[in-house]
Amino acid sequence: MMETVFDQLSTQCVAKCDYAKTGLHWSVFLPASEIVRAAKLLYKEECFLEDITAIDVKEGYLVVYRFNHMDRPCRVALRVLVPHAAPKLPSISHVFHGAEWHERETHDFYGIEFSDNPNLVPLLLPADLDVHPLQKEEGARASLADLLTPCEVLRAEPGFDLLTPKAEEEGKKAKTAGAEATGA
Amino acid sequence: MVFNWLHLAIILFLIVGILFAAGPLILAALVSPRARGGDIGMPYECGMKPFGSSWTQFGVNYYVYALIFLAFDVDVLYLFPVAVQYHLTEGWTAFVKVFIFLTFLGLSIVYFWAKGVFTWPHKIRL
Amino acid sequence: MAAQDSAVVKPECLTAGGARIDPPIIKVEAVQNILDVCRAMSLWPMTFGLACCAIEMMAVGMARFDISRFGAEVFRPSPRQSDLMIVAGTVTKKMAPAVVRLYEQMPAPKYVMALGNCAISGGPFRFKGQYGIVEGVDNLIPVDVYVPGCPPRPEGLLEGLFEIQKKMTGRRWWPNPVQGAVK
Amino acid sequence: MRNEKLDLVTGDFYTQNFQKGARENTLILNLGPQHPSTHGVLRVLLELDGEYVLRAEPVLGYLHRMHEKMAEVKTLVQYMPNMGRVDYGHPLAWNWAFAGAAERLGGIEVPERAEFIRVISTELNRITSHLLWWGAYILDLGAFTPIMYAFDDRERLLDMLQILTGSRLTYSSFRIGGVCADINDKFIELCKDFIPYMRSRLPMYKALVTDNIILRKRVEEIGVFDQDMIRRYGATGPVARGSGIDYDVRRAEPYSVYDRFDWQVPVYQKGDAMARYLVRLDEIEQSMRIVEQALAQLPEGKIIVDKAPKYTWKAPKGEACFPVEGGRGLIAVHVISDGGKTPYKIKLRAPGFSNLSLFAEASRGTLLADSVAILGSLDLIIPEIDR
Repeated sequence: MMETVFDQLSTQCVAKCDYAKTGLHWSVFLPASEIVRAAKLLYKEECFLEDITAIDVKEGYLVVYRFNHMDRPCRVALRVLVPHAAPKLPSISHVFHGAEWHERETHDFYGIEFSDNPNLVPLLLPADLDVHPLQKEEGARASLADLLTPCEVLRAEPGFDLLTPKAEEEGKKAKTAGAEATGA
Repeated sequence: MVFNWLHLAIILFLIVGILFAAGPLILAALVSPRARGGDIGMPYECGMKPFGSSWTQFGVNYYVYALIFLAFDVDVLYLFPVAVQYHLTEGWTAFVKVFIFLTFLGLSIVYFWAKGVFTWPHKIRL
Repeated sequence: MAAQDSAVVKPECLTAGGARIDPPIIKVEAVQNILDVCRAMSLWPMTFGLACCAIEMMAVGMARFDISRFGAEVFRPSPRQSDLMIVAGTVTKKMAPAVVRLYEQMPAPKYVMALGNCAISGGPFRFKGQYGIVEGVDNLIPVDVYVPGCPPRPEGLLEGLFEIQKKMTGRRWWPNPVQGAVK
Repeated sequence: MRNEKLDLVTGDFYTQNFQKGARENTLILNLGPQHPSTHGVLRVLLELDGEYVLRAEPVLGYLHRMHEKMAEVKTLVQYMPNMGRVDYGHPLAWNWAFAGAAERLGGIEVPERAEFIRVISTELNRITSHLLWWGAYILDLGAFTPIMYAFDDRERLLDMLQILTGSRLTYSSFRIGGVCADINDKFIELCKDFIPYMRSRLPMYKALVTDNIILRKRVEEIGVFDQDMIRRYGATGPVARGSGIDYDVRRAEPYSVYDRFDWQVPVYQKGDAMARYLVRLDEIEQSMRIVEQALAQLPEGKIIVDKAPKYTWKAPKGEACFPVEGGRGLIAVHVISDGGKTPYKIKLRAPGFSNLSLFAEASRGTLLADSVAILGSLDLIIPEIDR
């Protein structure tokens, strides 16, 4: 059921997570331009948006959209990487109207711009506070591969190396993306 | 005009009435401390600064409601003397007269009912 | 006459908003004492529940802890008709101007009870790099009684009420549950 | 006489931002932070045409207590008290979500007896949350007596929960790997008295309030949400179950020992405020059934895993999310850890946030009194919305 949705999208990487360890069923990496189409497809699948959040990592802001289904519970985490320099994403609030607040909250905490969000004024912070509190300093940012629990990658674009642990950490297994893709 | 005890009683009654009403107010003004300055003059709106003024145009329903109340209030005013003298009348004439008087007021109710003044829908289409 | 005692609080300005309280025109000691007792026995608190302490404040108003035994069960929603402001919860920076405005809109004589650690000093939400709350409501308005706890038990709030009555009239009117005698 | 002082443009940033889309000759009013019917500091900006609400925009943040920023400063074990203060209506559900996420991350197995104690205390806490909502909601609609009854029962529940958790309101009695206090005979005895007593009270509530014609007139056909609207806004819990969506996390993604009990999920189809009201009252009955069965099947054993994580416990790398059915809907705590002393990020998914987001669309064109009835039927706890 969810596979058909992912097939219609040009995803960067589709991974099936172990629910017992992470609580997620799917973890899908998408380019920024694909998110609105994904939202429309998931809306047709009668999913609902649980929440939108962002993680501040070395490579940029990883914006995580979590969808779930009410009759057949299947938690999908759509992840979109946005560079630190220009954190900009199209808004999905005209598909899922509940997303307007989630996006405004993420904008409050991380300063990520959601274009054509109907009312992008601070939601939780005072109107005159222009600091984004949850942004991390340069040194404190970890790389993405350390943060996410490794899950079984079904399909990955050849150039996609976010999930592979960086070679420079010596104790790391230097698994390359190529080996995974052929293994799946 | 001879001034007798009745007039004195009326004047006394008047003064005590005024004192009874205004007394606590004056006493409170004299004895209690007074808060000054800050936003004490600003109209209270849940702790926020009010916006614009409430002198805006309202729906006509509210005005018509007041109008109907006024009509029936005055109507009751006229019915008081009727109620007092009604037992002295004989025959049906008094009854018919009062009945005619009331039907005209009833007509106003029917008119406003037709105009939809009494219908307050839970949800209006915007 | 706690928050209004010019000796206690500097008279020229009580809050950042420039509000102040002028002493009464007739200042006869005996009359003021009698009025203080009347005011102490009928304090009307303003429903100003911000966070978790508001639920304990509601519990005090209900049957089991029953604040109406002490004359204070009329919780008025509007500041115009209340004379005790119970700040029950965390005052955030976004809410601070509203707290000051509500205090200024209360008629004199008015009293403030800071209920719970958040109102006293920011409580559990005071940490290095916090950007959102006012650490202690006494930075904004003059506070008469501090009731510690997170949230304080309803008995704590009642003790705070007795403290305010003691501050107004000079003595405690209710038996102390521990010693039993009236100190 | 017109009050010239007010004609100048006043109001704060949000009022002026809200006023841009306003029509001619409408009144802009604050159902503000300090208002008896907003249960805390929720501010709703209303554009009124006489009695009718043309547009409503809730303004949040008046109780934003930086829970997610604190997560980066405190270690995982230190963060539990925050969970008691995120939602003081049903804090044990939040304790469970956070403890569950940490256990999933650390791969910690919780002993049987601890699971049962968790079920019993959370279900009792759900009853206190619904009683608090029920009393406050009827207070919003104008009746003062029911909240006296509701708090009367709630005090009995708080005495019982005080034995298990040690406090009255902001519980943080769960530990990563178990629970902090064991069930003793006094608790069982109080529980055995409470359940028949509460079962005798529910028919009285039904006669006193639910069948009361005034309440029915105020609450029926008001704030009808269809299923599509529920999905578009992500509303869950009694708000969704009032509109015919049979979604309860205890049944959809069964966690802990919930699959061993036999209970129903109350669902109503009409979707108006009355349906949500009835769902919550029925849930009080269902929670009592669960507590009864859990007490009957309570196994012996430890109440916390040995070598439970202490203050300096470092969670292994990775992320974990644990959904729980709170009093207001789907609660999910999402812990992301980079192996350090403090977690990298914790995301709290609050049901009240999504439930409130549909208020703007639900209250368009309704009477002011009905919009307050809709707001109350969503069962809002403000610190959970502002986090």
